[in-house]
Amino acid sequence: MGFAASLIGLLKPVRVTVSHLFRKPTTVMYPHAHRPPTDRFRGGTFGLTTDPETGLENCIGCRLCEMICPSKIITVTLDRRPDRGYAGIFTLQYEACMQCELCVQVCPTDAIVMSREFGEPAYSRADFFLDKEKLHANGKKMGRVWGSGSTLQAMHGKKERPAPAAAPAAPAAKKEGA
Amino acid sequence: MSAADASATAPGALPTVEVAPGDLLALAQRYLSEGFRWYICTTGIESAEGLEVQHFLRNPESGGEIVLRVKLDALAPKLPSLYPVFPGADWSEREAWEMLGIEFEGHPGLRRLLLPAQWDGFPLRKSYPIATPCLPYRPAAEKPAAAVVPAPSPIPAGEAT
Amino acid sequence: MWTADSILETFVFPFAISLATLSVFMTALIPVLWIERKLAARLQGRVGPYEVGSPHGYLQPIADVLKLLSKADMIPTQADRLLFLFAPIWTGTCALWGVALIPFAPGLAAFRSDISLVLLLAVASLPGLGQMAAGWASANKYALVSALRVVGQVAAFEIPLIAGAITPAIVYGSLDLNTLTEAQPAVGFLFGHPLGIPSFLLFLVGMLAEGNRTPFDIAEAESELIAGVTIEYSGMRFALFYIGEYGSLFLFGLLACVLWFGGFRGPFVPGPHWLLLKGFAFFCFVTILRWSFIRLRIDQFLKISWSGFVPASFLLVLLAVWWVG
Amino acid sequence: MIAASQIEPVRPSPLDSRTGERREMTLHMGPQHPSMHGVLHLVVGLDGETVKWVDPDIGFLHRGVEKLCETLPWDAIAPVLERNDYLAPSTNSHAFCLAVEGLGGVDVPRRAQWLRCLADELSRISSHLVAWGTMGVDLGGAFGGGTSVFLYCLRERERILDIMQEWTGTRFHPNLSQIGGARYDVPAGFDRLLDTKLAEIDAKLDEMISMMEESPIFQARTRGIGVLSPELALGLGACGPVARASGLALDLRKTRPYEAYKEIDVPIVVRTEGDAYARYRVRIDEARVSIRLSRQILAGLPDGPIHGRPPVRSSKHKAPAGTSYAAVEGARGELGVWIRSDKEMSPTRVRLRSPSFANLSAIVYILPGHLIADVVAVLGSLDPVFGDVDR
Repeated sequence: MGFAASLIGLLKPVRVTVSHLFRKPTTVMYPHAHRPPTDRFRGGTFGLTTDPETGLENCIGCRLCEMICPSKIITVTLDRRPDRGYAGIFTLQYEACMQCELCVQVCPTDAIVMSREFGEPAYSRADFFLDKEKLHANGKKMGRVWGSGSTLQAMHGKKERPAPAAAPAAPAAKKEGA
Repeated sequence: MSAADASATAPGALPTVEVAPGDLLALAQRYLSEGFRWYICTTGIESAEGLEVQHFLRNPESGGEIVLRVKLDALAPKLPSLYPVFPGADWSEREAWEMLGIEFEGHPGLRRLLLPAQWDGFPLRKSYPIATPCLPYRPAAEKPAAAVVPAPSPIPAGEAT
Repeated sequence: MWTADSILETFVFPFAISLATLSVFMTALIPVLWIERKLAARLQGRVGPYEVGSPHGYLQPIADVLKLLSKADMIPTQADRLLFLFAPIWTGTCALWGVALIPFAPGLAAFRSDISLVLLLAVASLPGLGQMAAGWASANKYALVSALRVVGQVAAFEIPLIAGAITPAIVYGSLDLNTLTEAQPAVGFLFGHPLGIPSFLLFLVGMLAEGNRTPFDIAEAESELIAGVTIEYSGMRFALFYIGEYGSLFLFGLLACVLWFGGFRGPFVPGPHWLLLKGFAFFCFVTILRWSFIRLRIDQFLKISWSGFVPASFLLVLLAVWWVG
Repeated sequence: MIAASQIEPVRPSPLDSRTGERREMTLHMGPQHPSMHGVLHLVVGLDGETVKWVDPDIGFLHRGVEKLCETLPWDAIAPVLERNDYLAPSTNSHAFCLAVEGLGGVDVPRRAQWLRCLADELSRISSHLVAWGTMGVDLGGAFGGGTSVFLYCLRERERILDIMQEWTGTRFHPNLSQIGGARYDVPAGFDRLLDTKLAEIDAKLDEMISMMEESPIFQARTRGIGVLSPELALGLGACGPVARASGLALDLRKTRPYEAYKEIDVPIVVRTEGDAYARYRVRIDEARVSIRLSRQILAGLPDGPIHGRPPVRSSKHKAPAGTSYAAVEGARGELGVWIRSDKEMSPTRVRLRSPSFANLSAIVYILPGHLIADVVAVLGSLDPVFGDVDR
């Protein structure tokens, strides 16, 4: 490489960096501003849902989520009652979760769901230990989410192209363009 | 023995030749001269059939694949190292040695690769205990009762009947 | 025979001027640190410091230094204690000595001398000594390798630095920075003289090497030697290196402004303002260079010096002499 | 041509019998070192600044994944394996699912196959972006232009992560592949999103090239550094961009095509120099190819179901007995999974053939004779991922 070419080459990185002075910064000021999560986003914490009509919890204590969990962080016991099963203990050690959504996928009653909001930071391990109360509180707070056992299983069970049919299950799938 | 003898059962299975430990180096050399120059990996397995080592070679030109399968004595698993033929076997054999206790004769330095030097036992053996030393976390003291008492809050007491 | 006037002239005025200069310089270092952080962030598409001294993190440098001061001070057991303690003080203060020679206004320097340029160049190469001492005293192999690199670097890049700085002195026939400032044409020596640009480039290269800036930051070499000579330093002692590094870089910047950009000269506002403004602008320029380049290797670094910059330096000095005489 | 076995690595020099020390200065680089790409520990024998020998010490990130797989239900393994090559996560689970499907009994729908390949291509782009970025940091340090390159690369990678978030719900570990199919279908409007984001990345690649390749300093730092000969590369099992930079046209997408690549023509990027520059350059060209392939795959995405098994409702799946090997062309090369199944709840043996492991083993051969500064340059160009090396 000639001397002049080297000098010109040296100017090229400078041109790139200086050009960034005239652009908007890429980063956002995180605690003040959030990047909006998409509909399917599952980076957040967990919640247990309840039936909106009867107010009963949806979990039937079948322990399928406990068995499929790769990190083995869910503990469920069956509380057998005359009408159906309920969860006796339901604990989730959120700090060790790897967000694979398998527990949500296997749930036959859409009881366990994942939040669309980012998981809140915490000061102690105990804060990440989600017992049934916390999970139900989360479930109330997060409202309706896209990913649940029935949507995921419906996606797999479809024999035809599922994208148009899945639209009602994912109400906002279209509007998220950017 | 050649690639033609190799048998495959499952669609994902590879053409395999069984070879006695004593013939391994000569056979590997022959495959090398036939063009199987691309060393892929060495796998040590312990299954119901006992211990075995599989060396996986590939021919970069034709794409041909061959697995050299060496069945080993369960009590004194020992076979010649492939390192003199394929230098890539160095690390893979060290790994098989430390994980399964398979002795590779002629290897330039069989020492621990992934595990700490003072590790005891061969972790990938089926006999190696998987007892987890750390119990699942349970928050202490403050509210042990809340976690144990099966009191599903959203259910009114009378409704269960 | 001490009269009130002579006492004032001998003791009080120099002391007052020194104190003023020192405080101006130390205060100027705060924006320098802020510029470095904020500009680097903007060059990389980040926002940079924001929270401390919101909205734009104006107090970040103070927070930085306070953080360093509040950290544990550790001395490796195998270190050469005396040298280890001495090195950061040496490096941290050398930059401050040099500022005494910088003329902030016509005739206004803390220490006036007819050979202030020579003195300044002598003082400015002193921090390297502290780095060598630190590298040796730390009893750490990374620090040792780095100290060896410092030796090679000082030897190789002092010559371009001095040759660049001495060219205006030869052209204008003076070693006094004040005279040199006033002798320059209105556009500065850089554009006002054919030797301006080559001498400036040589000085810039030498200055980047002395100030440990990419592409010549091989002594610190974050990705190779972790932190070079400062690897074992923590807390306040590291802060001294930190201040010394930025101080000496800013000092070199001021010297460049004095020699090539007309120093304190400028319309409307008084001299010190102009000099500091030019100094900050020059520091921005150096910062842009720093965050744009990757690093040279030690052998390439020494090679381009000995086979490129050193011969060019001698050629430049010869040209300057020929120009004058 | 010299055979690979005739190329001897430079072993650590023996201890002096009298002093009990080595002749060279031994420098421990890592495991905590800014440019050891994680937790590599290199014991380097130095003469001045010249590296005389290297003794790599790996395993600081060993998590016993292979043993862990023997304890997990079949369907729970794929997300665990995604943590191996954590810079190109979906390739790991893809290889595992291919291997399990290779045991037979499952018919993967075409749409699922193409979706998985699309995820692979996207993760290849994002992985290569990180590779340049970390190489920039290695060459330029945390306080220099290297960091600028790194941040620009990460900024571009964000766009890939945005795509993945829109599609699968997570940015990093999508957990897309499942035995028998794919877990997530693409949402409506996905093609437009992908097109925009990829176009943005494509445009910004020139910036990376300006920052690195066009700068004479980068050329001086990487040309002729860490030359890996093709014979040695084959003997060591080197693969992926490392092998292709040494003049070997080896790409599983072409030589052992699977899934969508059976129908798509994949151009192989080959360079012959074998040095750090060639490895960097191969990645640039490959990323461009991957951008094109992603568009091609999405355009040709077949209709139909995305799962060949009934929906996973429990952990009771049992794969057929047998032995199977499957490999995908991951971002770093041949990412193979070797499975032995005895029709139990868990596999009997899972062996991960990781590309980083094979590529990294070359440093013993190619580093001696270089300077300390080249150690980091070569490591950056080999681009090992320690989750993958140590498993």
